Amino acid sequence: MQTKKIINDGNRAVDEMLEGILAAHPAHLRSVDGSPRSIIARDGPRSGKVGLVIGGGSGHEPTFLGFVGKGLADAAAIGNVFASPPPDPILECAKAASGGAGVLFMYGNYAGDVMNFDMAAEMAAMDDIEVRTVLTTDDVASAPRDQRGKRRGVAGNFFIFKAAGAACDRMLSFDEVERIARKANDHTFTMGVALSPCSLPQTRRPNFEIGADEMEVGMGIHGEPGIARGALKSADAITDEMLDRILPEMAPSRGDNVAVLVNSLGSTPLMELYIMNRRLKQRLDDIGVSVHATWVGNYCTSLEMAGASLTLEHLDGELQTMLDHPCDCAMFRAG
Amino acid sequence: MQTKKIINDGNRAVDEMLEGILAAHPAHLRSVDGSPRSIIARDGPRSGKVGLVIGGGSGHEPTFLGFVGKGLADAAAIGNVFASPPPDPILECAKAASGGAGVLFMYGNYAGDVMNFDMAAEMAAMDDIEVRTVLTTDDVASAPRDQRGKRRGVAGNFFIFKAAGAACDRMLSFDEVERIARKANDHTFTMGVALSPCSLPQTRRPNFEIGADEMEVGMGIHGEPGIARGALKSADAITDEMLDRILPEMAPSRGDNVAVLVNSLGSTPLMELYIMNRRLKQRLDDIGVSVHATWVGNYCTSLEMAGASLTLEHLDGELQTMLDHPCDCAMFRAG
Amino acid sequence: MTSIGSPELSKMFDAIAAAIAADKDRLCQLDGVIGDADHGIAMELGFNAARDAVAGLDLAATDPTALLNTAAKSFLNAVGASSGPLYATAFMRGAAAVKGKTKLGADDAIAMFQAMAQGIKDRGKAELGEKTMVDAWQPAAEAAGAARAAGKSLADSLAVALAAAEGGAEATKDMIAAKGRSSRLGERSLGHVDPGAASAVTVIGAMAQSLNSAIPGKV
Amino acid sequence: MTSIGSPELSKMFDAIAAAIAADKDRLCQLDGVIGDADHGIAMELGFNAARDAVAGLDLAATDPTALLNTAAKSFLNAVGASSGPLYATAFMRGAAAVKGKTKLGADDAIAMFQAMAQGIKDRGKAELGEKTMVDAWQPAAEAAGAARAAGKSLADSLAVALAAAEGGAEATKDMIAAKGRSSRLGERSLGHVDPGAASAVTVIGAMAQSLNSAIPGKV
Ligand SMILES: Nc1ncnc2c1ncn2[C@@H]1O[C@H](COP(=O)(O)OP(=O)(O)O)[C@@H](O)[C@H]1O
Ligand SMILES: Nc1ncnc2c1ncn2[C@@H]1O[C@H](COP(=O)(O)OP(=O)(O)O)[C@@H](O)[C@H]1O
Ligand SMILES: [Mg+2]
Ligand SMILES: [Mg+2]
Ligand SMILES: [Mg+2]
Ligand SMILES: [Mg+2]
Repeated sequence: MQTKKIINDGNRAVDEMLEGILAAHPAHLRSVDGSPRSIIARDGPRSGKVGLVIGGGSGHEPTFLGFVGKGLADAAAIGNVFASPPPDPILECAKAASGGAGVLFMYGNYAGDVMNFDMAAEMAAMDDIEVRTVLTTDDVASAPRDQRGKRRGVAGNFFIFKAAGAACDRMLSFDEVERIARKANDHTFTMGVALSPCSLPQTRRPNFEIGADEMEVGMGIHGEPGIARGALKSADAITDEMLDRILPEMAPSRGDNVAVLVNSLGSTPLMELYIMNRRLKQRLDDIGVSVHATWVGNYCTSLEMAGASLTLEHLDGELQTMLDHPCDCAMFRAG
Repeated sequence: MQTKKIINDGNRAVDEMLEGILAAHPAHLRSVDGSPRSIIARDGPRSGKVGLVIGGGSGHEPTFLGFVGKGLADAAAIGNVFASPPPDPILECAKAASGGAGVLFMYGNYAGDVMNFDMAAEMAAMDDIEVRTVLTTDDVASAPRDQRGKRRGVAGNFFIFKAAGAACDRMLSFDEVERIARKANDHTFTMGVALSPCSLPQTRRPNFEIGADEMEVGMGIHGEPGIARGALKSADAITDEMLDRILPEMAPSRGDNVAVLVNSLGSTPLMELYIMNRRLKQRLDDIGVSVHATWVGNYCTSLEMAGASLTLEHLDGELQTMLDHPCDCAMFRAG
Repeated sequence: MTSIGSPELSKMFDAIAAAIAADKDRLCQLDGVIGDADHGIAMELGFNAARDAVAGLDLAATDPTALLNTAAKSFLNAVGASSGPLYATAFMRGAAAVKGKTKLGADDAIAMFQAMAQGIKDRGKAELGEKTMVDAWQPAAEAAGAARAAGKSLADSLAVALAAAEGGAEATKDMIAAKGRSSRLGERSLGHVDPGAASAVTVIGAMAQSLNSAIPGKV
Repeated sequence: MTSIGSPELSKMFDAIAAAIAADKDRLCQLDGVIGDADHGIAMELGFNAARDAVAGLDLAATDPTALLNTAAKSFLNAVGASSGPLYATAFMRGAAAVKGKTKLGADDAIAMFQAMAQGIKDRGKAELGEKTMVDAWQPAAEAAGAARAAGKSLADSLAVALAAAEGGAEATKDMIAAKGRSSRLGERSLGHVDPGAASAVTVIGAMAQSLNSAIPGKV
């Protein structure tokens, strides 16, 4: 029995999606001529500005495409569902994003992405484009604290890309952009739970099995198993479980500011996300931490997976400035 | 077996959601003192401006709350899941939204909403607030063309509320606001399909049954059956089926402008919506109709229902001006 | 006990709330077929709120009219939806029908019952045959009135009312909905009982049983 | 036929693509347990693309190196993911290992095979025991080299390579993943075969069969 999807040919789903995206957002996005999987901001790249190229597998929309635009990323390279793009479209993004001041590659820390982006970086170097890379590693559930560098990049991408994109837009130097991108990553912590699987357009089969009363704690955004399978709990208990991992690591002091992202993995509705946000706010109030800004919704999804993640970005003055810096993307606007 | 949800007590879900919403969006929204189900824009109501009050059952988020803000609705009255709010919170919204120039009630055409809003309107009249009502009736699948007034209001709410909100924000007279609201409704056409049910937080049971390879054509946004049950088709065939109902009624001429909303009923991901938008754009290109603006995403949902709707607003100069008028809501910004 | 005062009405609300709670799942299921699957929830919320509000009153100092108005208001505020205005109007009309009385006799109870049905009809602007709760309430009220006019006891009058409600609810199966959420289904509403008519039978049954024990026998 | 030219390599890609297509569902299922359920899709896409690109070449005018580079490039561009760079690098290294030749003998085929394994290892920076396709490819390459050095025919050398790959893939069950997507699972990756190691067995099996029919018997 196949899962239900509104698609045509599963193998064409990504390309047809991109056609639909370009048709919907002609003022914001276009593809590189001859490279339909390289999507660039109409008002992004410019001379003297560090270029920001993001990317990764499809199926996480609005990540990555939704974050291409003025003040955020200049270009996104788009892979198959849950698969890194190959080097060629990444290279095309790098060329399109390059303003002569260097190009920063940012993407989630996955083996496939690292191999493909690194190959693209080598190719870009041959074209005299200096590329540096900052991997996002915000998923606290994916490796112990002392192995932060091994962690996956998940919904926190949003805050981390935003900080880097703002730094680029403010015409900061390559060193400064890189420093701010790394700092944003270090200050950003995510944890998620999944309640039900998604299915790939090509297979249309649930990509993992989970009991009718179970949840997967620490689930990755590609349906990779997390750290534990357990009984489904209440919204408050789930939120607490996430915060009890995030807060000790983040270690905010009374009076500190954070930014919050309550993210749906796909089919979990706003009602549930806001119920989680209620608990989150109670917990932060309890420890005297202020919420500078909150985003709630579908920001980094796994197709139609049910589940949610919480992300906190621990702000300082600089990160707050970057967060508040305006951006104008096809699927996201701020500032 | 219960459906999976991230909630606490099902009976408290709406109130806890509202707490989470107010916690997330303190700069945009607040509730009326003593009436937690009456949510008003911090920067909305003002003297001499026609007040716009919208509302309806919960479970459709970001409808209705997400459309409260400067340039759109002044207040929203919030009911239980899939249930009209009672008159009291509607009345409180009317009072809060009133700037002395009249208050317009706008909501989807459902028996329950009509009874409750009408009772509230009578009560408001006793408080010397002049109330008029414009029902949204954009769901082409819910009644024949010659009985437009019997149709349901669904995702097209978004365009219709937006037009009315812009008219209010531009300080037009009550007559003008009402005229524009009615015109926007007359010019807006929606049709949806559902692939799988949602479940209410209190029952946690699928609210209807549907075969593994079936779709419900013309499904309402509360899981009400539509016009036909059929085999699940391809994205292109589904899009065509919708357009083949909408376009003959809308009857656009070559060179006309439309606004497009491709809406997820809940768990249908952006990938599928954009694949539909691709086909939609092809069809409009074929008949020489231009797309002035496109929104794609979760705008009017039925909790976690799978499915999607297409809405077209047939623009003229005036409606286009209203659509382009800026608005700033907690969950939506434009212009 | 041969009359109905506020304590008896309070017990009536207990009885309705209990009956509806027991019926909740069936009502949601019926509503799932031709509506939005929440009718049992709305009815339970409403009658729980009514029961609790009434239980909070000083019954010695509250006359039936005030009690019924309290029930109406609390039902409405807990529910909204369609059932809210319909049942709130029913109880407000019932309240008006017994205005000034502290104790209701059999005739008063029948008058209250008929006013409730009329209230539902007025609020919903529904006619017989439109597949709504009116199809249970109106025949029930007519049957109760006719039986009482023919000299039947309260118990017997309410018994025929219940039977009429049952018949009316059953008859909704063969109707095409013309009011309410399911009116958009056209022919697809055929073959299914209207949830509001089904719950009306439950409400009327609980009312009958409760009022009969307040005014038992052949009065 | 006692040597392998471009036409034989083209047939080899047909054979791999067919074998992988038949294995796709199993590979997705294996990947679903400890990864993201797409490995069968990636492998099928990649080898279909490689097969089609190679089929589009003028084989008379294309030497094995050019053919393998074409396969590498088309695999990579169709796939990305982890498998893309890994198999693309494998074929590019294989291409480099047979540079300048138009016909490959048994020794060349073994050299190509070993270069492929080394390419995967270099690209993925994975060591034996980290629960990746290296755990199938490296033992296979070592076994093939040793067998050939010991004077075995191409067919026999590739047969021991396949057996070694099978053993290596089976052994991944008892490993905790240290590279790739499943490396975040820790102990939960135990007990499951690595999908990339499983597909390596399929690829190696198809290569062996296809090359054996190009250089059959005891050469
Ligand atoms: N206009 C009306 N007049 C009388 N009864 C109505 C009317 N509209 C709806 N109803 C009744 O209300 C019932 C549905 O109630 P409920 O499920 O609580 O509300 P909603 O339809 O708002 O979800 C229907 O089954 C029908 O009996
Ligand atoms: N660093 C690596 N070195 C060697 N093989 C690897 C490495 N990372 C992943 N793999 C292999 O890739 C396989 C997964 O491939 P695939 O599913 O196509 O890519 P992805 O993990 O990007 O979805 C794993 O089973 C493993 O064998
Ligand atoms: Mg993958
Ligand atoms: Mg309802
Ligand atoms: Mg209902
Ligand atoms: Mg995989």
